[in-house]
Amino acid sequence: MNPTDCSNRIAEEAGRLLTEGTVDVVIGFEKGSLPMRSTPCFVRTPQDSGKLVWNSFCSSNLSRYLKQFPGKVGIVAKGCDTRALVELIKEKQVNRESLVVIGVPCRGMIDGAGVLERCDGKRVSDVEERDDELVITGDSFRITLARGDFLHPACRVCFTGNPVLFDVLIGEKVQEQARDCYHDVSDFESRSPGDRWAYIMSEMDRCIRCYACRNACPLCYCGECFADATRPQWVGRGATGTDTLAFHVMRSMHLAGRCVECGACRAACPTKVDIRTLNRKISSDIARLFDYRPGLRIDQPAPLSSFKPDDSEEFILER
Amino acid sequence: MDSSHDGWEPRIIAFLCNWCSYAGADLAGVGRLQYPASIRIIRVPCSGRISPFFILSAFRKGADGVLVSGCHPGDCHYISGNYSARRKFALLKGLLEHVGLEEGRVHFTWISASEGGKFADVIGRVTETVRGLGPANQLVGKQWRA
Amino acid sequence: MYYKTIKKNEVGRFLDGLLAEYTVVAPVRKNGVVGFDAIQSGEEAILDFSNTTASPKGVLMPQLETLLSARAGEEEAVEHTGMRKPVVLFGARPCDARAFMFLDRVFNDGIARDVYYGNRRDALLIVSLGCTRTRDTCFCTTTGGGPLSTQGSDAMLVEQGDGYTVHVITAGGAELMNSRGLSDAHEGVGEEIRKLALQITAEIDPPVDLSELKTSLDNSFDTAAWQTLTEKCLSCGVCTYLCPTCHCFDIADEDNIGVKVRNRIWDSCQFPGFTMQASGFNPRPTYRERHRQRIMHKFSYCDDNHHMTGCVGCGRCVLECPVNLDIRRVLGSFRGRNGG
Amino acid sequence: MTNPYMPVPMRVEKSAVETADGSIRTLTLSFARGEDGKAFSFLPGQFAELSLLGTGEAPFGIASSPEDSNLLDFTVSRVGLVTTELHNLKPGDTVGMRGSFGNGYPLEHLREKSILIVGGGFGFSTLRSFTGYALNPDIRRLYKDITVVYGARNPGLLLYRADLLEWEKRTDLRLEVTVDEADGEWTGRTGVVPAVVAGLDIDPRTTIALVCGPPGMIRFTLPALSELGLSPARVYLSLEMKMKCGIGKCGRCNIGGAYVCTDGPVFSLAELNKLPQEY
Repeated sequence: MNPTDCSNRIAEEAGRLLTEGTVDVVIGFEKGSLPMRSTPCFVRTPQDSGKLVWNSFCSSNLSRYLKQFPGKVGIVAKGCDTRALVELIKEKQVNRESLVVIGVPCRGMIDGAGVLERCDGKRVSDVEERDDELVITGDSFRITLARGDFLHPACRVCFTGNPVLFDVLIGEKVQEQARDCYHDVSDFESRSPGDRWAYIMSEMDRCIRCYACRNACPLCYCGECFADATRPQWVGRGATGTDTLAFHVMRSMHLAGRCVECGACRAACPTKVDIRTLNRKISSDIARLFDYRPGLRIDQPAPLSSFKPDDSEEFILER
Repeated sequence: MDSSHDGWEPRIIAFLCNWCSYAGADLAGVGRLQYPASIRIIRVPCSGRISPFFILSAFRKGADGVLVSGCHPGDCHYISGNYSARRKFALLKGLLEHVGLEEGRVHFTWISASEGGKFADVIGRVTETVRGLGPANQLVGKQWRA
Repeated sequence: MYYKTIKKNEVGRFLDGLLAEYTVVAPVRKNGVVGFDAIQSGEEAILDFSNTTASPKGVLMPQLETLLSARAGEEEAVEHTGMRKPVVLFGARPCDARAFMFLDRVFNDGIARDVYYGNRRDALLIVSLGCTRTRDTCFCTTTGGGPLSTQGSDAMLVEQGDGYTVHVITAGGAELMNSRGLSDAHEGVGEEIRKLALQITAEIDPPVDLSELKTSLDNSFDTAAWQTLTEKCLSCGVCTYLCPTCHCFDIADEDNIGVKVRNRIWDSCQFPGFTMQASGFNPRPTYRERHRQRIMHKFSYCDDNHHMTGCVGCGRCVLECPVNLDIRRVLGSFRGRNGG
Repeated sequence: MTNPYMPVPMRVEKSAVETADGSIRTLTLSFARGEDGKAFSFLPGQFAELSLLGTGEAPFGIASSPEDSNLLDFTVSRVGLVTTELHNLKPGDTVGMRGSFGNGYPLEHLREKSILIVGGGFGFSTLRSFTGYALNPDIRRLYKDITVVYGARNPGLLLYRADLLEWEKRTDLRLEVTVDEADGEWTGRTGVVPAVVAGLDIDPRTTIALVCGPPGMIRFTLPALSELGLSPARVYLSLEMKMKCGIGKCGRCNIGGAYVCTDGPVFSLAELNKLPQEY
């Protein structure tokens, strides 16, 4: 389904829900103020539902906003958004009955910054999506690019483009990719510890501790984050290499078995720090050791709040 | 980095669960078993109580190695404390090594109240491993800038 | 004020010359992200970029700066205010250079001069890189700047053909550019640059009258619009930490491995803890109050306290906001509104 | 160039518990170095930052009067990291101090006026400084009559008992102490501060009110004061905000364009009404 039809269907659906009073607000996307950007919006009247759009630039995870709306809420959600929803419901943060999920099958979201770089700084006036191509027109230039080359890293390995949970589905389901086997993690681990440490520390060096990764993450909803606590103060608050690494390691541990790999953290990061390698290492271990993938089934207990007598002991100091 | 470090004594933080490993350490002491004086024991109710914060904080404050020891799975005084700890440590150890922390800085083991000998043996082996690595400097807090 | 020239392929060697006497901070590309960093050799610096992701304010306001320290047992604390080795910030855009003029007012005026900022500032020379192309997020002309504005710069490079015209502006600039083998620019180059400035300025959206905006902002503090305008804000620190004029900081102490330190670190008015009181009361509890504070501080309070708008229109917050909350749209919705 | 972030060393002379539950203590500090003492001056209503390097810094109103020798009182309520460490200080220990900061009470405006001092709980510290200052013989004659209304949630939380007893006996000062809830041996007045204020009869043309206390008390005291006929220009409030630098740089303690640490902490109600209601 092309973006325009998709947008219209979503707008109709939202209009219907608001007119019937089934929901008080619909959380979705509207056209952004910059090319290749869609921005979250909160529609409360049927007349406003016309501004809802859907295209390949809706990379924010809208589940992040659910806790801001206590009443009955409609939410436009792609695959990874619904996986975050499953975890939020499992953790009793969101009540399924007060939700109407408008599911939208997703073929992966595009990182506009990458496209802009390919236009080497020239201004872009219009972007048209045609199946697997992007037609970019700007002042005195027009180029066609392959969509697949500009997907967000998380979307390249995504196997849940279709919503795992929805009340209404917009358009047909997409062809899913094969289940992700974390080749990037095993490749990274084949490098020497010293080499890995150097890479990680050079990435951490770019982190400015702005916490966009934490604040964009749907599953980072603590009232006071450990990073801001002072009694005790677990993590140094300066952007020195070791304290930054400690923050990201601890945040990843807090997301162990919960992170649905929507990539919203990396998409939000202004200096594009590769924090996903930490979360993906844990996700790969959880898949391997506990045969669990976050955000797929509400009834499946979270791995760190359950156990099996014969869990792996590969890490134990040998006898 | 020569591995001998001429008599440098590593400082290792040992989180011992009160019901098994701490009792095992006690047994080693009562039995006059010799083991290096490199460890600083912190007693905790259960290995399940250990949070990754403790381990990272220990390194940040200058520890050269961290050992976490609890009851053998099935013996936990709180039934499932070490079971959930086991999953948490499996992930944490994997993650720390993934980012490139030197092998041999973090150790997890199960020592029961009757295994005084094993306790002394583990402390000896962990100390040798850490001594071989030399002072830790990866996760230590670097406070000020010029 | 006079002009010299330098060929593009000579810039590397010129910077090596500076490296002998100065620490040189220049734009570098690391893992695909352009940012400012101290360079070891001339050719690390890049000059083909639109603007860096983060602003160069870290040169005078590091994300972490130790103010005081004392080893265990030492009574007297060491003040880390030592005189700084001279620094050249090379390749900053005119908007960033102008931002330092604003930061100077914050840290030098008022009841006390910030000695840490002051010592670094006295040792800094700024060689800016004029803009010959602009982005759709640039609005420097609205805030009193311009693509080839010399405000805040000691010298400015303007790309012309296969080289740069070096516009030497201050005595400090002259000190940098003299006796470094740069030949003088041809006659009439000043006029050329003025024409070029007009041509580039035309690319940028026409400026907005900020004094009229300040009045309507002052009258709109309690309007309901703030709620809907800021609802999508994540309360992260991207806009404040990338911003060249945002200067708020926190003072955080630590006592680690026998060393007590008092560090100054960046802070953001968008973080809840910024105004959280020990009693638990927070005058700015949600994204609405906090985002309003950022807008009011930059476009109203700074005019009252520093007689300069707290924004230079670099557009970083527009470009990098994770949810595309565009400050120009927020401001636009208040223009011509008489409040209420 | 002086470093505004460098504290001067102070010696703890005394650390006295003020409240029954031990949650509030008053530290009495002296200057460890004579020259710091000479260079230091302050007005009632000003504050200073107490500093423990390695733990942190926090702002506290100066509770003693500028006229008392060279000793400074700071009343500290144990609520966090720094305040807990301050409570652990023993006589002879050293602690850092930066300041004095802020504008203090408007002494010029108070001349030839009657002064109504209204304080609640922990907020009474700088009002104690002013009262002590005003009761000095050569200063007392500058003012007409002085009324002090001071309340706390319960008798155990009343501060500065010794001063209260001494002020009770004075004829040139009317003291009204009240508690929200009485307990066993409390024989004094019971009732909230705003109620006591409402019961006063003052000449609004010649009286100025100085008010400091928790938000709840202020919310109900201000209407009571206006009922007595006091115009906003005659009511001064000392506000509490989170502060870090104390010198108007770190950007966090503003109400509108005014920084509480430099333009305040004392504002007239008239000034506050012109500022956004965000405090």
